[in-house]
Amino acid sequence: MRFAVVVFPGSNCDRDMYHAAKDALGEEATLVWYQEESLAGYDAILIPGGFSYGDYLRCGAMASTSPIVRSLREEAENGTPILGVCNGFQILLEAGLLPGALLRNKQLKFLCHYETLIVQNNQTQFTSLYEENEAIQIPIAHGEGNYYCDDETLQQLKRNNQIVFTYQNNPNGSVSDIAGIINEQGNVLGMMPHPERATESILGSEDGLKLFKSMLVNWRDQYAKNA
Amino acid sequence: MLKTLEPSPEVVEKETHYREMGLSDEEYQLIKDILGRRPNFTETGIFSVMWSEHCSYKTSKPLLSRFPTDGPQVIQGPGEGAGIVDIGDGQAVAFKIESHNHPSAVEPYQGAATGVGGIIRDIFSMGARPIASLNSLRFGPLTTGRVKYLFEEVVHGIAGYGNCVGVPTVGGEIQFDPCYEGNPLVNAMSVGLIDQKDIQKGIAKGEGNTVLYVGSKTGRDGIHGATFASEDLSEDSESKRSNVQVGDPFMEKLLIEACLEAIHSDALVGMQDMGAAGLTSSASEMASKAGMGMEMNLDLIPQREENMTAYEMMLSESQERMLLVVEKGREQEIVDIFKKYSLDAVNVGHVTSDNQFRLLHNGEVVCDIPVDNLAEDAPVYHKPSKVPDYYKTFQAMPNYEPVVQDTNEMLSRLLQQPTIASKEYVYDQYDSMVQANTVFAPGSDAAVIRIRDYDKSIAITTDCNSRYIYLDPEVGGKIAVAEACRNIVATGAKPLALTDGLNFGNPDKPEVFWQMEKSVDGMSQASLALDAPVISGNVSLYNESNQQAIYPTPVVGMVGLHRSTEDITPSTFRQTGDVIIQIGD
Amino acid sequence: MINVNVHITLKEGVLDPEGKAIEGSLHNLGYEGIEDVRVGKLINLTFDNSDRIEEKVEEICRKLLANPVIENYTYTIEDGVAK
Amino acid sequence: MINVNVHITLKEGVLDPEGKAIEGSLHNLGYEGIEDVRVGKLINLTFDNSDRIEEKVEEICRKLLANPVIENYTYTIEDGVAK
Ligand SMILES: Nc1ncnc2c1ncn2[C@@H]1O[C@H](COP(=O)(O)OP(=O)(O)O)[C@@H](O)[C@H]1O
Repeated sequence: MRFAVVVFPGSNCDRDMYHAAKDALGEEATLVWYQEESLAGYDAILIPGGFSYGDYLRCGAMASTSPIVRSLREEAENGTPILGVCNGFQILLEAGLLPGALLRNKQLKFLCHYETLIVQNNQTQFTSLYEENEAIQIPIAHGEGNYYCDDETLQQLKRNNQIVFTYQNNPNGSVSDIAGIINEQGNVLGMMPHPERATESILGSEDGLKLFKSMLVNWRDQYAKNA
Repeated sequence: MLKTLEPSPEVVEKETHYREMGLSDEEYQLIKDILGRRPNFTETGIFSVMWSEHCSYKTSKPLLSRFPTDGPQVIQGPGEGAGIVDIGDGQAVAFKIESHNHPSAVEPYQGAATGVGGIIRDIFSMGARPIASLNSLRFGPLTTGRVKYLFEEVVHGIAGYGNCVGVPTVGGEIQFDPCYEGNPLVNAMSVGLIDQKDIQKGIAKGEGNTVLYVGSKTGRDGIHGATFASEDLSEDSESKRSNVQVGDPFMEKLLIEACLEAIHSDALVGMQDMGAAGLTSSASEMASKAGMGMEMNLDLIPQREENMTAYEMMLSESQERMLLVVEKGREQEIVDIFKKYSLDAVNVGHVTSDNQFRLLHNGEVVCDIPVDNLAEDAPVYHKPSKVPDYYKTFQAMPNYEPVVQDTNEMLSRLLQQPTIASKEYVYDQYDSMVQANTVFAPGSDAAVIRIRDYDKSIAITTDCNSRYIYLDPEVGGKIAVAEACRNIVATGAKPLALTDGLNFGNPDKPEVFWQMEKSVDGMSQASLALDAPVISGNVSLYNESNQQAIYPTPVVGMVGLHRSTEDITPSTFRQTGDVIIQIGD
Repeated sequence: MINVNVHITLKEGVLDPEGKAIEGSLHNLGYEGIEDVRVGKLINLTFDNSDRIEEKVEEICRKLLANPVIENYTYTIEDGVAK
Repeated sequence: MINVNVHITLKEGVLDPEGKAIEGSLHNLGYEGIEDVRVGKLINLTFDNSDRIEEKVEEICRKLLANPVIENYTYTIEDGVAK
């Protein structure tokens, strides 16, 4: 499986994402600089965390206007799996590929520690190896992870089962404890916690690895079907 | 073109403007002797920053030479941007600690943020990728609004900058004591990983080679900051607040990536960050170390503000700037690397063979001084030292044996002391896991970072109990080094080397100088005995407010190596029923 | 030189943690009678010509400066022509 | 109800990295002729009475809202009385 890791100026979890795909999962991964035109030909696209453009103006806002995002939209349309983590999630929201927005954490502080997430939806290509309602340990590291959307959008997310991860103990004020959501089509997942930091036992948890493994398993199934 | 009226060389001398810049009468005379004429205003400023304590260590040099600095593990001892130790497999770690006390007292967020940024630049300018940050903080008691504000903003500043540049902040220490009320301490340490073959030096070799300026434009930020950092904090420093520079961690992140790409080009000859005394120190030190001279045209310096004078440009402390020396004719190769990151690399001068530091501005030579005298010949002072009265009084007192009736109550009271209590409030705000190598985040005796692709890891800690050092600087200095070693060993690692951040009061006071001397002696003895040589460090003097000196606070930053990640030992109880053993007494 | 001031405010109903924190601090400092605090952004743009300025500013606000999911914007051009 | 708008801007000469980054993005988006971008804060305070309002606002700005080391402030009270 071929993963693309999109690197924006100021991304800083790009290598972590790369190693998760390449070393922990054992698949192919390529760092793709944001000035490149196309993301075609990859089996999955990873948008890493960090501080693209220094998080100035609004997190993810400036990155979402870069040319490569046009290609990202096309791939989203085509059904290519796309995972945005932390700043990557913020970029997907700013680009309109997922609904809602992220506000500053309610205590106005950056927070970095392990959180317990509940897998709300294990029927996605990102979460199929988790049990339903499984509690997993994944670190968070963000200052603006307070998910917000209006009521209508929230009802829609719930109706369509688009809420994939919730926090057991809401750390930042997110609406409905939301930690991660998926688009209606089911191929674009955005989440604040960092699964790529929880892919090796030496780092404290392997619970994030299952997410990447789910992507791999589903890609293989898809591949077998198409073959 | 507006021409700013600067005092003429005659007026600088007659009205003793050099004193305002921090030069003594004797130092001014020495400069005149060196030049064989009166220095102009710009040259006076340039000498004043290079000969400040911050850049020249003129007071502390005699003490620093007492530190043991050798060992088979040492690749680079004190002298360069950072020290470097061997960790096997052709790899090395570079590390250093640096203070940003006075800027943080004045504008805590930016002071702390730019402190972090500055030390990180020291690391990647050697060619090392920064892999961990630590900090050592001192504040007054958390009882006044001002102290709470300083504490919160310093922590925000460290988090704001460190998190953005993507270097995990993995440890540190904080102590609260009334002696730091008017003069908080903010020391930041950075650790970088490097392949030994990639080690860069800040050196300007090769006549005719090109000097490139990279990074943020030069503004009037922190002008005279370097001398300011060496002055006693007084009431009127409030009005100097606009001196403080603002950091741009986004720019720093771009610089890290671009510079670490540039080191792989053999067109790059040398690289140094513009730290204290900005362009002046980076340019003159690079030339002097190479035994060369340098000529720069200040009209070409990227400027953020209009009508900047030569003096302002040379003394500006604008952040996130680097100076590179590149092989003549191959500039474009390096320029292209920076362009990828949307950074301009501007040709501002060239290396000369005449050992002069020459600057042109608006078609005139505004500075022409022998570079070695500037960079290396600052006077060295041997200050008088005197045993303080308090020390004699304390030594004469009988040992204190606390009587504890209710151990539970006593334990709970101790744990409520801010200095002892959990620091989770602080380190929760730091991204301690970015780069996905953090084995032990803050909360452990020492932080542990694994070295990816190898079965090894490093342990890092900062330590200093300044109350012990105040009570007995020599014994306290030993304790500081020993504590750092214990924290390293407790994680299963062997200490490799240390960096020291010497924070003291006014060294002109013989009692303060005595504290410096004795603690350096104590640290040296422990460092020698425990085979953890000193490979880098920083000196911050004049930490006083209202004439009251802080406790002597020589912070120890130490790095150790685990031969295998199997050796990593946690400091928490694991299982009920496990046996608890106490070692030592 | 044209001076454009863009004011960006959070939409009604969107939680403003920073505003709430300031409100709390003001109460702690003893200021009474403050009913609400909202924090927004002020972005000052200097243009070197006025060519299609309003159209440009409108577009810049929509495309980059404000996020329509949570924010409103208004602006003044040059000498305070409100819009 | 008294409506107070406080504008907080960076002092001249102080680096504004956020403004610089926005400026760069606008250039990349193809907008020409933008010479400078500066970012500040807009703080809206709602008071329930006008008692000593100007004095209070002045004090609040100085003590809490603006950082006098690097920021300037101006404000308008109610119906736009500039100060
Ligand atoms: N300023 C700080 N930044 C990051 N971590 C810190 C800081 N201060 C303390 N810590 C972390 O908190 C933990 C406890 O620190 P401290 O109370 O100094 O304990 P100890 O005496 O065991 O070193 C350590 O892991 C330390 O790294």
